[in-house]
Amino acid sequence: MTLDDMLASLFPEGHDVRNDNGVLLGSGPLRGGGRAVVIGIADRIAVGVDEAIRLSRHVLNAMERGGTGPILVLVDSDSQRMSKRDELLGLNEFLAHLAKCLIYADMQGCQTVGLLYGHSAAGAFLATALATRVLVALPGAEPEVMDLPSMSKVTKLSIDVLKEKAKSTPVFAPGLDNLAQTGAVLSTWDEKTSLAEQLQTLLGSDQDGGDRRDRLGKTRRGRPKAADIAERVHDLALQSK
Amino acid sequence: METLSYRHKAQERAAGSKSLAIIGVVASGNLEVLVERSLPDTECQVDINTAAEGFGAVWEAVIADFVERRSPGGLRLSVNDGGARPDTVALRLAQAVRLIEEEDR
Amino acid sequence: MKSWNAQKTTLAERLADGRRYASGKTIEVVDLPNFLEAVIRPADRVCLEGDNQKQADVLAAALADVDPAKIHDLHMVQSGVVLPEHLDVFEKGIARRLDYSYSGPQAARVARLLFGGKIELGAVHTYLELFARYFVDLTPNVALIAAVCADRDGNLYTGPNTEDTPTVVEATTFKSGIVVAQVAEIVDRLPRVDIPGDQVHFVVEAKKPFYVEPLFTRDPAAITEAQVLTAMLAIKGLYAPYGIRRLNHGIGFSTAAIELLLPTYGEKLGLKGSVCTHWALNPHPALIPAIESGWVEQIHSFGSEVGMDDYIRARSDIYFTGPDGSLRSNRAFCQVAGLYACDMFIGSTLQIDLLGNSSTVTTSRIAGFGGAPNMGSDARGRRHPSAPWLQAGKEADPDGPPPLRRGRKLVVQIGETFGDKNVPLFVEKLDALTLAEKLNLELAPLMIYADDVTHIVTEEGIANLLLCRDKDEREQAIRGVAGYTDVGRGRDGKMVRRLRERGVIRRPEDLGIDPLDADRSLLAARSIKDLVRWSGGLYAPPSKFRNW
Amino acid sequence: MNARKLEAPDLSRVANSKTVSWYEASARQRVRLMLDAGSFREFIGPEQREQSPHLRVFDLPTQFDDGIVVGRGRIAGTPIFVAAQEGRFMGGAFGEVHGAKLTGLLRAARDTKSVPVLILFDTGGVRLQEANAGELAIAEIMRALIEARMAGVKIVGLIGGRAGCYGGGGLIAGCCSALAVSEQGRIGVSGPEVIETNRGVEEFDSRDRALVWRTMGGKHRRLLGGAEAFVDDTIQSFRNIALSLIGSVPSFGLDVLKAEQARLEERLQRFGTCADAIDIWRAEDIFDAEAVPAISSLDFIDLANRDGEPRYDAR
Repeated sequence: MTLDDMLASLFPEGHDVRNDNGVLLGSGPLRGGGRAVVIGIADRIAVGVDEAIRLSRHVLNAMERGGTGPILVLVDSDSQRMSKRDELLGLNEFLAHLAKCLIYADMQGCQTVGLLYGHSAAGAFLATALATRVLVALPGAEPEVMDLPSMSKVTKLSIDVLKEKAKSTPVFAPGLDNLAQTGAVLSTWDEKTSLAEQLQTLLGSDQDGGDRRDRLGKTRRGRPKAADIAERVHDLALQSK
Repeated sequence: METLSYRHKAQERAAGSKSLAIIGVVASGNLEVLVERSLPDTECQVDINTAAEGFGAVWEAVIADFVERRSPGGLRLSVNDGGARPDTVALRLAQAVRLIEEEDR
Repeated sequence: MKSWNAQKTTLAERLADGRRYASGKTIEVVDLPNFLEAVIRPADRVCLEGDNQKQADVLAAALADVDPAKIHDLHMVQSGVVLPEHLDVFEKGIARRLDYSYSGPQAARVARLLFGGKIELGAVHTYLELFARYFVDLTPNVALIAAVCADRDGNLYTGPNTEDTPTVVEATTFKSGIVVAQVAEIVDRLPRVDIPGDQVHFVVEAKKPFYVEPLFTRDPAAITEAQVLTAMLAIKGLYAPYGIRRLNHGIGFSTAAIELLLPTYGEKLGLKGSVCTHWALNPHPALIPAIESGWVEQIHSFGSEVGMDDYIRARSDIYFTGPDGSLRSNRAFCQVAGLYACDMFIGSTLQIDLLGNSSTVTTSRIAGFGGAPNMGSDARGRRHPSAPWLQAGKEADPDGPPPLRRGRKLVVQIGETFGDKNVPLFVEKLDALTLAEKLNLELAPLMIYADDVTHIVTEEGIANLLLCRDKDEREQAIRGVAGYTDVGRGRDGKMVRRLRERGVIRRPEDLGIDPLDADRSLLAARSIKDLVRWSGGLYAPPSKFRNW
Repeated sequence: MNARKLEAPDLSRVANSKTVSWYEASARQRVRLMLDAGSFREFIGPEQREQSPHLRVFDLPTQFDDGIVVGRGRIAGTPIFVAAQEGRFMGGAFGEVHGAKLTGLLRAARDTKSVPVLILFDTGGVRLQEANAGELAIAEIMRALIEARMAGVKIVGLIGGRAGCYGGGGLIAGCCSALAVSEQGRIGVSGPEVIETNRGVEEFDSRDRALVWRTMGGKHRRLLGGAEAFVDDTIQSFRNIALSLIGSVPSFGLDVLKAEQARLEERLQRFGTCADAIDIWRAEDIFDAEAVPAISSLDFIDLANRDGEPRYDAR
């Protein structure tokens, strides 16, 4: 699905989302009333300091205006921009700041929804799609924490061997199904029906702000231990004096 | 990965009263030893999980010497090994015993 | 009529051919290949200067760039085969025969080219032997050398890394050979003259310093507890009882650990002033804390070490320096010092056999010797006495009449029973022997011969081979410190116990050392940054050693 | 600087927080020596053997605590939660269990609404062999961390280990209330080798360690504002700074985020065209910018403070 098609299906009444060299900023009217703030990354660009600062500015502007509508984060990105300049300028702070803005907004009542419609990886993934309350995907999305060639280089295992191992566990290999099993992606939307409607259903159903991804990962058998370990530590910590 | 286990009679109970100690780290050429006071006073067990396969004879020799020199009675030692050299293994085992024998501060 | 000055005539011809590319004595870098084709003749003996530290890298690149149709069958006579270009000349057919001393990074490629017949090997030498042969039967026709700067007359400042240059120039220029020097720049006035201009025929302004490998820098952060333990054993079990004042150290981490333990552990043992006062040693950064703590009286060096120049300059009471203040090193003299004027050599190796022979070659690598065997051998020509030398002689031959008894240099091999990638230090058969068989060499490339080795130190203890009375004792003494290697586990327990009772083998506990006390906190410096601090900011380590 | 003042280390084998290097210490040593003696209680300690279930797929050895120590203790009497990564086990990387322990700790801190958290970072980022679980763990940690801060909890990150603080670790660090870093400490997203592999050695020579440190190291991060405090490489210094930072950071909210936005925008505007850290330091009016990497920790702390007290209200 192209960006334009996706936006048209999300906002059939029109929108003011602009793609400026891969940085998506704007808003659009919701089916159930009100407007959604939209930020995002398009055209599979890498997310560096210059991109991140614009996205966080857009979120903060919405917060300053006292907005309470949802924030939609559309993602088709590369990984973080791997460059001397970005590291020199403190890319970790820019990405963390963007994530913080999204999480803060969500906790202040601006539900955040990530929509992964293409690729994403590593630090860019963390600062955008994974910093939302719920993440959904379109068919064909390609999340990739770590690419197999890089993994092959570090583990000194051939790509074929890695692919073979990936059949027994979703825990390391790239791909939408694997990420869904570990609990990162709540659901994959149907691109044949109205995205606006699916968004409305999602917004209506998800009222609880708690992070349920580890429970989801356990149910889907992608992350057998995370939820239980986190809960045990949580309980021990609260009991301890 | 290879799993090895050795049980020995020890001449004496390891000193001290601590029930647990841990030393080392699992890294290339290094290992961690978790030591627990959980066996009868004259028993000693060493369980090993190692990345380097086929060195059973060396482990056996290292552990026999260790039990003879340190008399770690009552101790169960569990090893996660990242392919450490035998002298490093011997050193960590000895350090683990010394650590559990120390009084709590 | 026989000409008695044919060499001078040829020299004059070559100089005339070379001057076509020169302005005065100066050659441009771009003209180098043409120039070299003009002054070098097929089958010449050529010394391309380079050892384990400095490299005439620009000249090496130019030589590898000459036309093999014009220049071929050269006989390379040089200390080091270190740069890729040193072997490119063989691959391209520019050179055919090789006599050398050290290769390091190129050791595997040397082996491949030997097997492939691209190199016709004369011999692998120690530094001193090769230098000696420069004056007997391997005198270069052409020497391509490296210096820091030159003046218009060809006077050279070779700087702290003078190393082999005076030796190479001496042999070449005074036997009617041609000397070509690469320098970083041509200046009006040199800091000092290391090589007089009338011994230098041509100078190339390379516009960059010659390459120097920081080979003698050991990061204290990489020293292990086991190395600290072996260092403690060496200090308490060898340095103290023999009272070793004049010595040389190898470049390994175990000896770096010794250097770093002197101001801490050595101080505690009260050894300051009675050991480790005079050295034949490169400017090891790891020795800075001992120097700053007042342990060291003087040091003569084979070469310099990257980043140590300012420190050396500020410590001229310790080092040999010129009127300009910078270090003057000289490999030949320092090797002689290590051979004749030191009471101890201690260094690491890769393999030791049951007799005590040791070697650093493996079947796929021919690393050469460098200078270790010069230092690590008993000097049979030595005549002056010293306490450690006499003591060692007495241990080897307790019944001989003292006035007729030779002393012995202490030649110590130090290492851990397992090295890198858990490869055992002790073996039944050296790879050097396998290699010799494979290559049909008359001699296996041994670093230190068994009859020169006096002690072996590992984390398990010290074996004093001087006290062994027969081959069996010697073998069991070696097995007795070989830890859990196959060789170590093959020991005769009873015999090892007897050797220990006699003090032939000494365990840490026999020396009052608890292996659990061997902690990195004993090191006077635990990082390169600590060394910089000890030096008062004078030591400037190369970037690859920094974490700041 | 007088080298002769440098004392030979104590020969006693009792390590103490004044002399032990943070960089060299293990995660457990750091925790033990930085907290009040005997005060530490670990949650899911190594004896529970909660190890990674995934490493065996790759025939790799596990560690009993999966490379992270979490628990509760006191620092100068103040109760705190603490998490310490072991940088030598798989580069301190986040795996499923490793990450979940920190998530659970932060969620507990959130529920207490008060107990501060110290995170002793030492990590290369996501653990490759369980990349999806590790990435998600980081996302969950970031969420839990912000929830805790919004509930009034102060979270201080301490960075000075061998592995530095890279990848997702760098993002988590950026979410903390305040950071303290030593000279050896490095903070970033893409590590030096990653940049070199992806962009070539001309872009970044990972073996040029001086370049690595002046681009990502502790001194640069402090001067740039990426860390609030710079400390000497001893456990004692980290303990002192942790205590002081817990006392000095304000609560979290929209004003903080706006201040951070302004702070980062200003940084881009002032230094966005700088090619190297030295250009940035020069632009910050540091008199002898070239000398910054070489000066001692104490001199550097003076220099950094002269340049302006760090602000605590913009992270």
